[in-house]
Amino acid sequence: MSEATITGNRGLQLEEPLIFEQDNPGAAGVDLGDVDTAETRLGGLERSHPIGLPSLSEPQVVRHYLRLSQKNYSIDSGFYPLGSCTMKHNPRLNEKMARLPGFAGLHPLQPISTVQGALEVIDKCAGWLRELTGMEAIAMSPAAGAHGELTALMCIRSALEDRGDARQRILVPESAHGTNPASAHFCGYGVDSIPADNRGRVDLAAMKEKLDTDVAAIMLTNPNTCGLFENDVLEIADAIHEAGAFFYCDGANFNAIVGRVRPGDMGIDAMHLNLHKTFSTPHGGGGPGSGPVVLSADLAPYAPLPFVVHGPDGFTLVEHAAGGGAKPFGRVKGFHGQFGVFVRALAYMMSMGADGMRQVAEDAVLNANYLLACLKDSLSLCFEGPCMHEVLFDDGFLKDTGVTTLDFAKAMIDEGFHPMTMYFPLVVHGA
Amino acid sequence: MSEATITGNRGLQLEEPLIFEQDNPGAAGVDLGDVDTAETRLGGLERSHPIGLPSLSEPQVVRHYLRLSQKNYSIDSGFYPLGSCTMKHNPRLNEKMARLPGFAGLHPLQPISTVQGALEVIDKCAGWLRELTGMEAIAMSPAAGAHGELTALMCIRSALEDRGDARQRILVPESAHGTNPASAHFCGYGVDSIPADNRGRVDLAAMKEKLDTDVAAIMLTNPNTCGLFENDVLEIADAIHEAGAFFYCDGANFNAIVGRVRPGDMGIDAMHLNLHKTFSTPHGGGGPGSGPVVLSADLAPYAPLPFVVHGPDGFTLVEHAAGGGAKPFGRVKGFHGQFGVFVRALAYMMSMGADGMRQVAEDAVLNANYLLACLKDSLSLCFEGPCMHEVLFDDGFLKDTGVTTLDFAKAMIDEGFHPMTMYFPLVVHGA
Amino acid sequence: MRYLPLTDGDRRQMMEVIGCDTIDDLFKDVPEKATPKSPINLPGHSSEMEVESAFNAMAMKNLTTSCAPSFLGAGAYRHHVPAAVDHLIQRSEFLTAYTPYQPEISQGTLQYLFEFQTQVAMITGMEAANASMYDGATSCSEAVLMAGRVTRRDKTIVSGGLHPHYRDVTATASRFLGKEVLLTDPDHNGKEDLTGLVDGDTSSVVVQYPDFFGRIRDLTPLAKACHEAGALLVVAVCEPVSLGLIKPPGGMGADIVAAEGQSLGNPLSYGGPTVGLMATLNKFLRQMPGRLVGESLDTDGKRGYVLTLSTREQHIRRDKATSNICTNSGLCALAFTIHLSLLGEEGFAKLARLNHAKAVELASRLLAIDGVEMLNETFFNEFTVRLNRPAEQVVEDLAGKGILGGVPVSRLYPQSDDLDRLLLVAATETVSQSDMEALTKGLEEALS
Amino acid sequence: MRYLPLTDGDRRQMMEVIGCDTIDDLFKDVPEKATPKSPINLPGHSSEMEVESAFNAMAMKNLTTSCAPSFLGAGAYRHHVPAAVDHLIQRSEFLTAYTPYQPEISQGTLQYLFEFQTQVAMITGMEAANASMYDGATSCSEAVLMAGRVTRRDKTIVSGGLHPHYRDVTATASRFLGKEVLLTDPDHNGKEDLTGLVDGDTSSVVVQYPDFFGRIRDLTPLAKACHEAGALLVVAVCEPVSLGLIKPPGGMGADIVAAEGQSLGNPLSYGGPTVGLMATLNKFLRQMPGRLVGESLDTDGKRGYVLTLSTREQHIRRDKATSNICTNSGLCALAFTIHLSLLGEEGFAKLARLNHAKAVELASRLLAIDGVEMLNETFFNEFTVRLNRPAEQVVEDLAGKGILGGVPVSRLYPQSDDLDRLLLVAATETVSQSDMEALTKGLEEALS
Ligand SMILES: Cc1ncc(COP(=O)(O)O)c(C=O)c1O
Ligand SMILES: Cc1ncc(COP(=O)(O)O)c(C=O)c1O
Repeated sequence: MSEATITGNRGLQLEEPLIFEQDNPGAAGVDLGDVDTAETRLGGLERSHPIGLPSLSEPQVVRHYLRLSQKNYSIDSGFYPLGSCTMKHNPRLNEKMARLPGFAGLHPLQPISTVQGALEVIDKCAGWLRELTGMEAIAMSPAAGAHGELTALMCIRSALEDRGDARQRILVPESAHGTNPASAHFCGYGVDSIPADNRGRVDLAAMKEKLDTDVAAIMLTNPNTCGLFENDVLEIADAIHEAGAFFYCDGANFNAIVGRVRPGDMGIDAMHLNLHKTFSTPHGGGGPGSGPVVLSADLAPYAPLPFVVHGPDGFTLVEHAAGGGAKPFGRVKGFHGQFGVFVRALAYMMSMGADGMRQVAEDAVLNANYLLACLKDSLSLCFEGPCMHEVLFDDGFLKDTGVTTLDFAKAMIDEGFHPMTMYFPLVVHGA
Repeated sequence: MSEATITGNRGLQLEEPLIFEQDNPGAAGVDLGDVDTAETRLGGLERSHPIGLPSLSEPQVVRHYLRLSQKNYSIDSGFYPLGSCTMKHNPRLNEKMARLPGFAGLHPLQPISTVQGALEVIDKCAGWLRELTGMEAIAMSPAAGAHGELTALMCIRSALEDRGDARQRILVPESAHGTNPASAHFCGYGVDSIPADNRGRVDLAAMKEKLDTDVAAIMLTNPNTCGLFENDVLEIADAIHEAGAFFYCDGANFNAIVGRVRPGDMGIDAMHLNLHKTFSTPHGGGGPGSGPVVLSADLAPYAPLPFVVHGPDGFTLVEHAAGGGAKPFGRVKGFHGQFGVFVRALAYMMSMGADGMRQVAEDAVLNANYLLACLKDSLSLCFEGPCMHEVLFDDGFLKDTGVTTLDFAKAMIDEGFHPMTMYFPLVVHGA
Repeated sequence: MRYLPLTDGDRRQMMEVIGCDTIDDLFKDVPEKATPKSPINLPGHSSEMEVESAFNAMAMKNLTTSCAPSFLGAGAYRHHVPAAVDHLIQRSEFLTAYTPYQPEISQGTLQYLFEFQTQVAMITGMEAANASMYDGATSCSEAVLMAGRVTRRDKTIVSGGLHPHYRDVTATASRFLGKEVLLTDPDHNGKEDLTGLVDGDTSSVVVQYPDFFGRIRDLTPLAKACHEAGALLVVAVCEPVSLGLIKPPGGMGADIVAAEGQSLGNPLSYGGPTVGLMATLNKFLRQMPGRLVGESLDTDGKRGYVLTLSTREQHIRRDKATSNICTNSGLCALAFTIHLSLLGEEGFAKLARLNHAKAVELASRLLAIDGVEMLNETFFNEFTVRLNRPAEQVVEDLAGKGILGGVPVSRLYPQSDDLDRLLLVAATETVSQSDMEALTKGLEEALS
Repeated sequence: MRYLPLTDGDRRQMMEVIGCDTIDDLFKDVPEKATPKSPINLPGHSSEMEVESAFNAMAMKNLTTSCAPSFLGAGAYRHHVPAAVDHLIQRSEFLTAYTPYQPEISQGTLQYLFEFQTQVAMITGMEAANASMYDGATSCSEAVLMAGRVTRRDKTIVSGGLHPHYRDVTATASRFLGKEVLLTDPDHNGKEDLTGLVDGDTSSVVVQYPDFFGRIRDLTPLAKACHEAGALLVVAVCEPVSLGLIKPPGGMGADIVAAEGQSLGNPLSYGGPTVGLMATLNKFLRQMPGRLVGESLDTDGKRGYVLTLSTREQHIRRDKATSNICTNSGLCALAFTIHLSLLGEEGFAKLARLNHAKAVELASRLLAIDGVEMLNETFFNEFTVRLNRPAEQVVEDLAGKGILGGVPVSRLYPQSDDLDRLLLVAATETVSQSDMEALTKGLEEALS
């Protein structure tokens, strides 16, 4: 099995050069007739040089991308024991629904009278998410989790500025995902890191110490990236609110509590949701995602444009600052958000129902604790359980074996698994 | 790379047990509510024992079949240097068209007024095939090539019996595909084998020797399974017709001449077409196919039911012996043939057009002759070229090397190719 | 042209290597006289967009069951197929694979066919099944020929409750082989008793279960009569979903089951392609037509799947083969298998119960209409009613209102006055309450 | 529930291993007070069939460009996407793959992203491109921030020919960072000259090409002015198909190109998800946001692809990163790449010519109508006309006739009397002769 072959292939494992290396000028994967361009209106700006794009027939292109796909692992191939990034089943029903011509063929600027069904989808999806989180309002347009974080902070900043409160800092736990401090920075804030305690939670005392009137918000991930529920969450919320700051929650791990615990009951003011995690839309090798932000009543007026409202004549899309109570801080994305992702997420929520969503959380937590129980004697557990959606081990068990965490990851690949998350969170040894 | 792993997996190469071995009673891949079956009308014949079907959730089923798929080679993976079975690009457009709700959702027994578009597809597809073959009529219902052979022979037998001519034998060249003699047998005929000459063609003299008034037909494959055009085809046709017999042609290799040569110009009375070969519909790992039979004017009246006719009020489907000139010999399949395959084949023909179909033949023949030129010094060529759609080598070049044809095939697999056809045709050494 | 990888430059270069001047040189074996004088009278190539719009236009001319209330059955049934099925069967490695003659690189196809065979044997209650036939009708016809090989007898008795297409296909195939086929009269009254007809010359008796008119009958007495006379009982099944609820033919003494598999995993697609199922007892396996996949071990002792008992088949045995079948319905078999795997034990039973419940409800609604009379005492998801007007006209009236109201028996038995007021009505899980209301209302209007 | 592999039996067994009695034990860290008192007020789970019919019903309430004559553009364009594209991007190994952090088992994603980057750089005429942004508007906004990092200046001048959404997104993002943004007036008359505004504080100038109103302008003078002042020229492109026919921004001195990629490979999908393109010069690479795939060699000397220059990114650099972007638009980028690969050099150029020819034809048809006045001298596949009535009402009238007649400029610039009779009209290759006739007729009626 290990001798080299002439082609480099080995049975079903096929080599594949770059598409640029397969250029065959004169071939084409589309048929477009010759075009009469006697009259042009280009102002003399015709392209003068060839671009250099490779030319291939349809079967060649199909084969190329098929072969590339075969070099990927995926959720349909097997298990991803990842922390933080919820990788779950991506139902095919969702894909089918998103491709209905009545959705996929809609232009974002059609007259509102011609897109009532689309606005209904957005409104329904928003309604489910609000109810599941127990929150007042939702901004649907952010394109991914990080984008949602930024949007949430922009709401917070707008609310603070609206009351003339120019706070400059955000508290971010050490164990936070990298997007948290980055989003804080891109909202114009300074980042203040807060340490974890020896239980893998935010060090409450340390946090209180940093909390002053210059703090605009805390960005807490709950369940956190150590896989633990921040059981001081209510104390944290109280302290934050007392200091006049806002409580932002990173909802990337919402899967562990969806249907069982509502952010609205934990004193949270804003939280982003990754529809491409908890709500089953495909990760797609890195997107597209969708990161709606749920908001408390205090922050709701500042939500960005556009948003859907339900009037007597059906749905309307508010695309411009309209007066009334709304004080939208602006716009974070072209058009109206990741509509195709909303369709998928709504199809998932309707399929699972309230009972199914709750079962999702319970099963995820059960699975993680089961792994904890099965592996705790072989690997080195970082924190006592119960854990939530994930369980964290460090590399203690590899000490003096000459085997590194990376070796361990490669062995997992050999065994047909995607490796665990390794570079993160920064609070444990071996990451 | 060659050490065993614990799971049996190796990176992206994943083991997969039978679905029956993954049974998890209580799981289900569908959600169907509980059903009120207070009232039943089953006459006391309720099933009393469980069936024993395995129970799995949707993600488990998806993963199972995904993993199985990864153990297959396919035309989208690479090249099939097969003789006889034309494996060509299967355009995705065809799949999309066949799945339009206006086609995929049609019941075969809807009122004719509600399926005019479907009958138009059948009629158009039939029209293209008749024009490409230059033949009078076509029977669309056979489900595959072998089924088409049998249908053609049934037409021939019916025509002969109609004129009171109870012939009993069919001439079949040695090199013929196995379905030919089998079809002859299932039409109630005896099979008389005719040898090839040293040019790889039917031995004309030997054929004439066997030709008498007991011969109902010859089943000639042209281009034949040695990859050669039967250049005596007109003499063969004349001799056959002179003897009062019919000339059936196996059209499995039509790809080599489509758009350039018409069976109708070669004295052929009946020929089947494999839509899953020449006409680009997927092989599907062994079906479904479609094997329409084109017929000469003499045989046309005997074509089986049903068939489409175009009247003043649109299309009609003749499903029962109707009088007039038609003397259908019966029915060979439930309903109206492989409609979904017709959609695909028509989409292909319309895409390629008359010019494209001709180019298909020319490119296929060019490719085969190019391989002949490149390989003739390395392998042992059976017959001088030019060849048609395929080129035949025997195992002479392996003599005294200790390497068998099978070894050679396995080496091709290692190099990422599907092996050539090996077991067939029986006229060469090494098959 | 988008499907062709060669360019004119490639072609010129290749001709140089070959040593020919024009492409015509390569066609020199084609006799002059056989070369067409006039060019082929067909349009030139088209873009994808053009082809798509032509097909969209044709598709729009049809009234599809995807949008209309539909009660059509008679051998083809609309069921809800989970989206995962169609996705998986479209994977290139399944869709565009060749026949699995090369097991090293066809384990995907071979394993699913093995699973398919096992599932078919399970639901029919038989010991073994093949890797598929073209459809139910051809499977039935092949079963009769197979019975002839097993019994070495030539006479077949075909029930009047068998689907007319199955009857025609079976009779046609047998006729060309000089076999005797006794076609009994359409059994719309459910009075048929074939036990008395079975004799020492009888090779097989063919019945449908549930029958064409929807009835479910205990086949045990007939099986007993067959076996006592040395004949085989062939049972045709048009609606495999029924087997989730009623006794399997195997449990009542069937020797061969020939079934249509469309209901599971496959769209109606105007009647084809679908998948024929064939199951039998181990002792008859060597006379079975079609491909068969078996489990085996490779040289490393690893389990694998291969085509087996190929000496039955045409590519080895030629005119001595058990059938001429080659290409069959692999991909439709895959759809069947995936759908059944998604259903699982409980889902399959539930689906069947749901179908039955819908039909029971529909029956009680229709019987409340003046001019509708029920013929069946028993049924699964389809039954026959007698109307006060010719059924074909009623169905046309309903079609005019966008309702696909059932199959008039006269569509399949056209020349019989007895039958022309009979309507076959089916209700699957896809029928909604509002569909039933639409039909009820439509029928009331059409019959009053 | 069909998506959940665990059964109640599994759950009980697992709890035993864990040593807990109820699932609530595992949630004991959730404070009592944070546990909802009332159950969540949402329906229970639904079958696939139920969900499907709910969505079908919603989809049917929309008038889709798939069925209606459509002339909508303004940053989103309907193009014909070959069927192969959607098939390939739905392959599980692409669709359901994770972010390619693990190169050993992500070579498929990494190689296509590498190809994507290369293609984007090629068509824009730039030296390098990243692995995608969310969309054109966010890409534009990020480009401005990137320019700020490169130039260490804070002022941005935004053209009145830039898409209003791009303007809003850019201004919003900059505002929170305390950067100055000069938004010039809507440039519907095409009179704008920004060269005079560029000064020593200017970080970047942002223009669109072709601009929001459809005009194509030579950007060389503006680039020169920028470079002389030490500023960067950011060029936004909303319709990448135009780049098959007109000079690339790179050829005219652009420093950063921020584009919308939807036109290639991606459906309109009511505006999202799409794919943002970002291309720049090698010297600015370390300030670029987003992922970047590079070519590398493995220990055996075999070529492979890996995420590179990650020290720009949030997961390494946290608050010092060049952007907070993480998940981007991988799969839409794949669709873009496959579509462009199918087109190839010649196909891409032809597609662009075809678009232009359609727009030229449409323009001449519309100008023949009383009450229509053309604003553009130049355009690619979209132009602006002034009507004799408010465009929004005209578009409503047309929609009533099933025609999607264009985008009223007032939809994006609502409070301006100047603009309310302006209509943006686009014609792509999907527009047929009969579509044009429908629009012409509809407009004649609406304007008379
Ligand atoms: C904890 C956490 N927060 C935020 C994010 C960012 O989400 P996205 O990648 O959708 O921008 C992720 C995922 O990558 C995450 O795991
Ligand atoms: C020469 C020839 N004839 C007939 C057939 C039979 O066609 P089918 O497999 O469609 O029944 C084949 C293909 O298998 C063939 O190659």
